[in-house]
Amino acid sequence: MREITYAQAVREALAEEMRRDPRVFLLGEDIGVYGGAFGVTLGLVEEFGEDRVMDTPLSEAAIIGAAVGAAVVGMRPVAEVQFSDFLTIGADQLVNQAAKMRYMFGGKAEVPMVVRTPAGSGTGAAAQHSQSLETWFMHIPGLKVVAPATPHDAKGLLKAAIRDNNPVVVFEHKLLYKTKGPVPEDEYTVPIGKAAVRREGRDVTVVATSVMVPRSLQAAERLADEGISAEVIDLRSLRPLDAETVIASVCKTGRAVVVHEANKFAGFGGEIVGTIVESEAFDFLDAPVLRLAGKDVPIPYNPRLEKAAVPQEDDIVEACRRLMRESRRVRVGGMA
Amino acid sequence: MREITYAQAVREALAEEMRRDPRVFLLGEDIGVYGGAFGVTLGLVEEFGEDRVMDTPLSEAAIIGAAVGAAVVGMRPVAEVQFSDFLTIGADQLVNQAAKMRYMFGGKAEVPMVVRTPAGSGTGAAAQHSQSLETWFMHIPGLKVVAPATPHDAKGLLKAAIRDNNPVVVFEHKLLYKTKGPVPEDEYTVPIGKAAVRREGRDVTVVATSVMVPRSLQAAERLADEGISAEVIDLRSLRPLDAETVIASVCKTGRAVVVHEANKFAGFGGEIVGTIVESEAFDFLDAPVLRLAGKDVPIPYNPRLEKAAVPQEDDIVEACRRLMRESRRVRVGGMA
Amino acid sequence: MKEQDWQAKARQLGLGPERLLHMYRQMRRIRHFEEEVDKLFQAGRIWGTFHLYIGEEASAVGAIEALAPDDYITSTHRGHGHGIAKGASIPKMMAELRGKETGYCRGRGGSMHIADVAAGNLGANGIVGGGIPIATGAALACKKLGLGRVVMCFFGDGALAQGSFHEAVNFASVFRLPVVYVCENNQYAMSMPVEKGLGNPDIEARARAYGLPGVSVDGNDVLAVYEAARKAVDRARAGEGPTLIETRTYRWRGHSKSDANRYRTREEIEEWKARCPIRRLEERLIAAGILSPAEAERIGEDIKAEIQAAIEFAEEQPEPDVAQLADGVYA
Amino acid sequence: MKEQDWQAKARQLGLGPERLLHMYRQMRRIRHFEEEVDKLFQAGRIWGTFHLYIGEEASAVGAIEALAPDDYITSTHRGHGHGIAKGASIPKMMAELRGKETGYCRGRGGSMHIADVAAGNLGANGIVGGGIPIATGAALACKKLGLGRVVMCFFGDGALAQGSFHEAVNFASVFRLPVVYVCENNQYAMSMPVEKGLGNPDIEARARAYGLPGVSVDGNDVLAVYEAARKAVDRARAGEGPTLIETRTYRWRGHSKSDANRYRTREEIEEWKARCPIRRLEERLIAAGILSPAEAERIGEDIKAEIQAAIEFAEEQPEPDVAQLADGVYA
Ligand SMILES: Cc1ncc(C[n+]2csc(CCOP(=O)(O)OP(=O)(O)O)c2C)c(N)n1
Ligand SMILES: Cc1ncc(C[n+]2csc(CCOP(=O)(O)OP(=O)(O)O)c2C)c(N)n1
Ligand SMILES: [Mg+2]
Ligand SMILES: [Mg+2]
Repeated sequence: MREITYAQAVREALAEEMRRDPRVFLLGEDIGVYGGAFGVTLGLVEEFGEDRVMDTPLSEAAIIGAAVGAAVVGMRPVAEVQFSDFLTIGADQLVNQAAKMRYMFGGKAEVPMVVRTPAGSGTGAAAQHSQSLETWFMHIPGLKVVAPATPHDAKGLLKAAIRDNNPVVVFEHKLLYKTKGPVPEDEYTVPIGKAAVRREGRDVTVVATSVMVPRSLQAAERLADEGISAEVIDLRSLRPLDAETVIASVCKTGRAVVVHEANKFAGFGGEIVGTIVESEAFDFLDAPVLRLAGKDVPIPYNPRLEKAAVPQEDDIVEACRRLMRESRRVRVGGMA
Repeated sequence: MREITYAQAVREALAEEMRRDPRVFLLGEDIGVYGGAFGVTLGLVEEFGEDRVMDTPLSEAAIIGAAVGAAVVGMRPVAEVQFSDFLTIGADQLVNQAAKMRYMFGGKAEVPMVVRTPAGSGTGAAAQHSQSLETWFMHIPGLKVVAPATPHDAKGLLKAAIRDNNPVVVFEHKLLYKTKGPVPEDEYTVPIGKAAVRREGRDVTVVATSVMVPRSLQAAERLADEGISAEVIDLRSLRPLDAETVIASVCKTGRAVVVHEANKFAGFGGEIVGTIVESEAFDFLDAPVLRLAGKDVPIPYNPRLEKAAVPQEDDIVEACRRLMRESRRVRVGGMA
Repeated sequence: MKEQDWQAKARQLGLGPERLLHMYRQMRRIRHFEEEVDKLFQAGRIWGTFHLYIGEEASAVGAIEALAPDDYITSTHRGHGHGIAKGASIPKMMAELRGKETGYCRGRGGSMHIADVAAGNLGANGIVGGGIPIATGAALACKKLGLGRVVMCFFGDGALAQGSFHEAVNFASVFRLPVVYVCENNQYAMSMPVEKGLGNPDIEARARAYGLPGVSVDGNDVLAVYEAARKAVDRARAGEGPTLIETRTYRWRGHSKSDANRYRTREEIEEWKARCPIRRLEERLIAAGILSPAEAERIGEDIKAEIQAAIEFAEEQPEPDVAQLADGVYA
Repeated sequence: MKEQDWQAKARQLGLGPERLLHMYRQMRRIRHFEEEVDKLFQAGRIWGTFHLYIGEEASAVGAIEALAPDDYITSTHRGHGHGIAKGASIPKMMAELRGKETGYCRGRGGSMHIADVAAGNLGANGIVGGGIPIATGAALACKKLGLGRVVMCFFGDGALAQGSFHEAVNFASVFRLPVVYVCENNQYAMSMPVEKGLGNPDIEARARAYGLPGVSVDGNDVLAVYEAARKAVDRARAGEGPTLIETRTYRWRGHSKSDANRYRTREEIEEWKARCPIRRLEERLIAAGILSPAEAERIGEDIKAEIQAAIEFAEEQPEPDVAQLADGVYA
């Protein structure tokens, strides 16, 4: 299969959906001739024109709010927020309007809109351009949230998001834009709400998202050399969450570590731990469920500090080793 | 001891701190002659004047941002956001500015400010005036977050927050404003970061905050009649979290349920579960740690639906019963 | 204005007796609806919070009269008047306020979220200024869909201080969207007087900052409101972009259910009551021979009966089923 | 302007040869600093992102010259020039850009967060418009503390479209705060031309909407900038409230490290380069006999040496200790 980059995959998804459905259009800052801060939309304004690839004023609340209004009367806007940190500026429109409108109106409205936004650290852009705020939006009923880790999913999930009749927030990762992977030429979508088991294993389940997926796969490779067999799950969708796939895996392995870049404290890793602990997997746990997550600091500028602030391959390897070391061998579960 | 309401307690804290420290001032919408949407600041403008009890324009981003700027050059502002749902409008200033400024500046700034805001459902104000967004702000390093459940703590925590050299978000609960409780006449503060064991028990730990504390205490009363001895912990501070108190309790009881009003999915209940599971308490768990939280819906208007959307006393009773029922009696822990 | 001039103006605006009577009736329906809502609340039959539109009826009715039926509006926390003027069903509104399953929002929304997307009401809004970007986006869609529809966006004077106002109005100006912004200046945002809350309360200066025409009208004069709105709607429909209109009016009641009115005087309230928009129109219509006092009385009786029926309807409606709590979160 | 008029104006503004030379030197230091930063980046020695101020030097230097040393500024993502004009230590700036422990932010902040609160720089800011409410609050504190200090708030033309601008400027107007808003209109917000991004780019109209004086000046004319800033600072210090100043200028380089300049023409860039603010001042100073070409050359050499030394200093500085990652999150 041909290989393209994650950025190209996003671009293809946008182009294909715009060709397919005249109601789809893009709006955001510098997405036209500039091609977006990460070049993702390069070339689209040339094909689709300024009416469908709209360079907007520098106004995140208006961008998101305009998408809400356009969606509710029948268009299918795809808004870009240049860095996910700026979602804090348009948060009212996303959280109090887009997410709640349908419910507040008694189920009598649809808000089919997408907000695409680059997240994460690793580029030296420091604390206001490097956050991972997906937990915030996962916490809001009415929103869906996805975070693709591969070019394949970047395309397939975005297409699914554009066709979804609910507001969907797509967290793309800056460090992934230039990564390459196989992407079919034929039309496909990736359903929202299904995780992918990226590598099968027996001993420990690594639940990862976004850039933590390739890191976890590399860690799993190394662990295999030590005789530790790690199963790597790529959540892909954060809300709705594919709890089933996670639980089935933990029932099998008896150990789990959740790996995410978002700050640990009150981050969505807790949701995964809670989901596991509440499920039948609790009785299969040979060790505590660990959370390996961003340190509880704003993202620093210095590259060494920046790396130290979020989980790296070594940390994942070490967490899995620790889980193996600290396993409680004789744990008798079962109902009282 | 004299009893006063939660609202009076907040007012006393504000007045005492303004008398004590000329750098303290209040700003917000309708906090002057109107006395705030819940009457909390009634009478303060009469004592302190319009310069120290500032009625601002209807601009949450400017209110929070002005507090940031005033704090960094030496004042100690206490901003009121009329409903916590509107934090979504000032989120950039709180999250990208106030929380990160000190760290981004290499530890060379202080941002001693407080944002007070009423949270929670129960008043028929529907989806945009009833949220519990504390998880969002707990998730942000650089912020502290407290949520008092009693008049005593409403006063003591707010005074501690005003004296703290960091930005502190104080979530007050609308349903608590009129509740009464003992409050010393003498000067005191409640340290941020210390939970309170509100009731001792042997069988199950109920970890609660805010309005869930009185509900949990009532539930514990009923459970006692059934022979179930519930320990009720009032977290009081959400960030920093008093993990020690929670862990010690769960080590004792072997069972825990976290009760909060915030939506369950990706809510801070997961943080508590994760903290318990990661700790030595894991080995003492006789049952899964449960989360009893807001249903994953926007808060509805209809009072029956609204009640059904967040945990009530009955739900807490039932969760504790379930924990007792489903306990795994023979669970052998210990290191491998 | 002299009576003759008024009649000439109505004619010139194409408002014949029928439409004038319709506007009169709508204003009275709003007034009476709100009075009954207040009574129901006092009687403990309405829950939660609401914001009465009493005193401001000419603003909604005059402005919305300038719209075609399939045009859109966005409304505010003080939204009952806009809804009724846009043609809402009073029984469904009443049922919503009672939290009933057959209310506009199936009892999920309540006063601050009454909407009827299919009929062009994109909703009341609990967030001050929250509807302005939405109206702007709806206008963008109208333009893209080529339907020739216009969006009318209502908000209060308080919303002028919100960032959302600023961002959205600039956005609409940049793209010349078919939207009419109607700022209902009722002199206060809760307790904040307009002159204290805004560095410059002049609406024309504000409009100019965005490159828009801005006009301020007597919001208690339904004809003046209609005239300004009509011009703005025509302009929007012709593809010439947005307009900012201020309607100067006053809310007679407190900000919401609880308000001790500490920030204003009884005299001020009485002064404004003397400028009652409904009485003003009524006097005009009577002077013009379009309405007789007896007819006015009958209209009042009809409306009373209509709203009484709506109250009874709402009373009988079923509560939502708690098992359906999560209905409608996702499509 | 004729040479004589220029000299008369300088005198009238109280700018003697020493201060004019100081301003000249500051502008050249900024220019050279930025050129070296760019080279260091090209050489892979600076990481992350930054936004060069080349071409806009007269704006920061002219405006900040109007401040007293203990006045405050807030800056932007394009903040190196403001920092230097406010008296920042070049070695500490360079160390910060290299992510070193002895940099302004101990390597935690980088280009977009350089600050020196003690010296009155409340920080660059990565959020467009993010500094505007902060400056406003700082001005509120200055007023409350009665220190007679003024805050100067820099932001770009792009920030005019942000809600934070709108809310904060209205807030400052309402409370008559001692703040001077300086909008550096360099014609683009990233790729968005001012005329496309704003419904009305006229700054005076915008200021009027908030009840402020607004003035637009040639941002490449350091004297014109100083004059406007001086007046605004005096006004603020006298308790008469805020002013909005626009400095019309141009950024010569791309928006940030990577920018293919697809949104503007080479000719346009060249046209603006011909209006170089530094050369303009240099020519004036030479014509006035305040500077000789040889002295100009020597100043250039001095600055080169100074910045070279800063580069070397930064090179030798220690990296932050990873064990101290969490230092400074909380006070
Ligand atoms: C963003 C936001 N801030 C504050 C409030 C609380 N609040 C509700 S209405 C109101 C006053 C609104 O004034 P205005 O816009 O003039 O409308 P009016 O009530 O006068 O019709 C306030 C402060 C809110 N709902 N939303
Ligand atoms: C709120 C926000 N939105 C978008 C960005 C991304 N961004 C950084 S600078 C910039 C353009 C800013 O233009 P302007 O304010 O004119 O300043 P200039 O870069 O021209 O100096 C953009 C879009 C940002 N940093 N913050
Ligand atoms: Mg008002
Ligand atoms: Mg610019």
